[in-house]
Amino acid sequence: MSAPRRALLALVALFVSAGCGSPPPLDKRLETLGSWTATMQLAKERHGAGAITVTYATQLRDAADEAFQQASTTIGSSARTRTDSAYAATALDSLRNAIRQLEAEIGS
Amino acid sequence: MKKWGELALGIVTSIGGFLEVGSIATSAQGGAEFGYQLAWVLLLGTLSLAMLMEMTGRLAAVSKRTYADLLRERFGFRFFVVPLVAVFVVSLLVLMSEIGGVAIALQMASGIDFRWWAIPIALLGWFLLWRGNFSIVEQGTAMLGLVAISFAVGALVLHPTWPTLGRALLPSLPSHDHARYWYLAVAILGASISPYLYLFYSAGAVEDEWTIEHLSVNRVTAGAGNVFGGGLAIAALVTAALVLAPRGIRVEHYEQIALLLATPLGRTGFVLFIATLFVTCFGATLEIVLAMAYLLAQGFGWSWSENLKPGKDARFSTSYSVLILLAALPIALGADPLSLTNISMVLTAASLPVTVVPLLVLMNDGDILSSHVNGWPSNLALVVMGLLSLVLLVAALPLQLLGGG
Amino acid sequence: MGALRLFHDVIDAQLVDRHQEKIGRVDELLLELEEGKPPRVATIVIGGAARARRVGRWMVACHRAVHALFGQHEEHESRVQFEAVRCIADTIELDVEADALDSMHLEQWLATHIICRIPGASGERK
Amino acid sequence: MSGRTVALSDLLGRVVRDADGRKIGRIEELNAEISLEQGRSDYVVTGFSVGHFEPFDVIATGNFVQQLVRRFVRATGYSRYEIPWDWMDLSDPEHPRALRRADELPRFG
Repeated sequence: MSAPRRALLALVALFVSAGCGSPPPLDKRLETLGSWTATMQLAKERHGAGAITVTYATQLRDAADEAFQQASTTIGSSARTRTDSAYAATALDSLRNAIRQLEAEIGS
Repeated sequence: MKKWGELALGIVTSIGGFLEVGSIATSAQGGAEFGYQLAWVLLLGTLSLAMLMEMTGRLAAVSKRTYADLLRERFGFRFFVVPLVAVFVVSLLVLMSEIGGVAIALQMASGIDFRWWAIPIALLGWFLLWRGNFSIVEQGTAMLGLVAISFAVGALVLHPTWPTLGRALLPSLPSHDHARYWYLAVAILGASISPYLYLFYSAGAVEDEWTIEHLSVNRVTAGAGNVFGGGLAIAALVTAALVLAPRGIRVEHYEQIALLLATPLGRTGFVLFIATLFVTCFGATLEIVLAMAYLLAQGFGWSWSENLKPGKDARFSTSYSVLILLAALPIALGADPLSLTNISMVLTAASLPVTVVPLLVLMNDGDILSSHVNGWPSNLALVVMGLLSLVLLVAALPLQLLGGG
Repeated sequence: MGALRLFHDVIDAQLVDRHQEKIGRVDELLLELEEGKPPRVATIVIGGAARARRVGRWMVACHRAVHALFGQHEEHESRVQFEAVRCIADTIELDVEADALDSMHLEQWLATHIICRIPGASGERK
Repeated sequence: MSGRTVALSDLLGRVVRDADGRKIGRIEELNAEISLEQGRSDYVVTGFSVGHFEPFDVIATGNFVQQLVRRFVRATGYSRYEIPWDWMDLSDPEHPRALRRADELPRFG
């Protein structure tokens, strides 16, 4: 098989293995949690304004819940110092509250 | 009058055909994380696509042969295997993402998990391809694709600051997250310059029996149509920049993107977004699976045409039937549509050289194009495009590692 | 039909039968060498095996594996004498019937056994 | 007496050496014409086009690269020999040899 074709195959193989990187650093984790908290708040506001359906809002809540579960089990590995853990805890708390508020909004 | 009908059709096709799961997802992620800043990449992608489609359209109109046909015949099978395998693998991944997009739209509307929708979508798509002829498939999906104009409405309602957007149409370096910025740039280019688009377009020109008189229709369709389509993608970016970025929302799941239109346009915006996602992704699904069947049939010399009854081109119709069902499986098994989309967009960008560089030879071949060969401006643009595609090939993998996912 | 460039005009060209039905491409062209005579353009070969051989051993292995996967062990290849060529232009027309060609076996098998069993498949144009 | 058969794709891209054994390029094209003999009209090969790319020869194995380079790199080192069929020895199709020295062969470009 000619050299360029072998290189192409090696490139593709590398690509497939690229999918699984190392665990993201803490600030990325906090950003993700913040993003989901903001998503919950926007969803609550939009549902209040009658813009989105309960079905859709529930799906958003489930996705946020999944992000919350995943973060709460794995964030320990990225939070080394005590201040990091403090940040992590507050981020997790604000997301949990945001989720609860959305549930209250769509529940009522 | 027939010429005007074809002109309108042409513009409609590229507007409806431009937006699909890749451009919606990458524009939304780009706008959410970098505001207006990546608009120039969308402009570059749109202009490149317009140029490539004009050329493959001219090739088909003048020679009455498709790009895949000429790729095999002019360069031999030994070379043809490379674009064949590259475009086939990449298009299959994009096809999966499109079906994922349609499934997500139906999940948001119905609450039933996207996994259950994958096979029904594939069967509906197969039915339309089996019964419908080329113009029904092309015009039907494109006409519906106009619902994507809702992104433009959403962006306008949010009163974008035009000067900032104007400046964002010029290349600029990011202030933060360099790897992520360039990763999204590559993904956006992959989403706008997809090989299946110009393979489908050149096959469409042959299906519609274009002749030399259609060169003006070709220029307008490839040019104006795509600029309109690109404009809608920029509108999606702007909407994300005005709705998601200020709130620090990053797009991690497709479901979040519906908030883009639900915010400026309320319930109608929400419904319009679901309709847009459903229609544009479904249209793209039909276009991609047909483009893959065309690639195989034209490459191996089978009989092919969406206007023939399936019995008349058995291998062609078997190909799209098998491929559309095959592509639905990963979604039915729960593959995450967003990461599938991102990877397929980056792989698309990486596969560009094998379909861009050969145009340098074909578009300057007097045997094929006689007096309609490329002028020096088109050749210059093509050389720049070829170099860009090589940069994308080299950059795609490292960026996937550093900025991906 | 004047001078012919075998790579440029013949190999990989689209082939059609008497009724302009597409019957594949020139996957290989065989030349007959005879002492003291110019090489004669003898046979057009249509078939996956000939195509695969042109790419390389790995392609031949792939080709054979895919065929074995579908339980097909014999190779469906057509060898048509070059005299059968009627006209050489963008496509090459052969004075043959599509149904008589072994390389069209898959097309015919799919058409009769699967495609035409599904409603809406038979007939000429949609 | 039917002679040996050789596949066209086995000839294309083959390195051709001249009478002195020097590499003069790769087979790019075979030109054929109709010949009427014993009531049969056959196409027979009349000549071989052998292309030579001074700087690019290493990568110019694939026909695609040849066409790309030939189209855009007229200036640098591309030249072509047109070798009549009877000056080409194909007894070993994997190592075609020209029966004349390079300077005696008609050259273009």
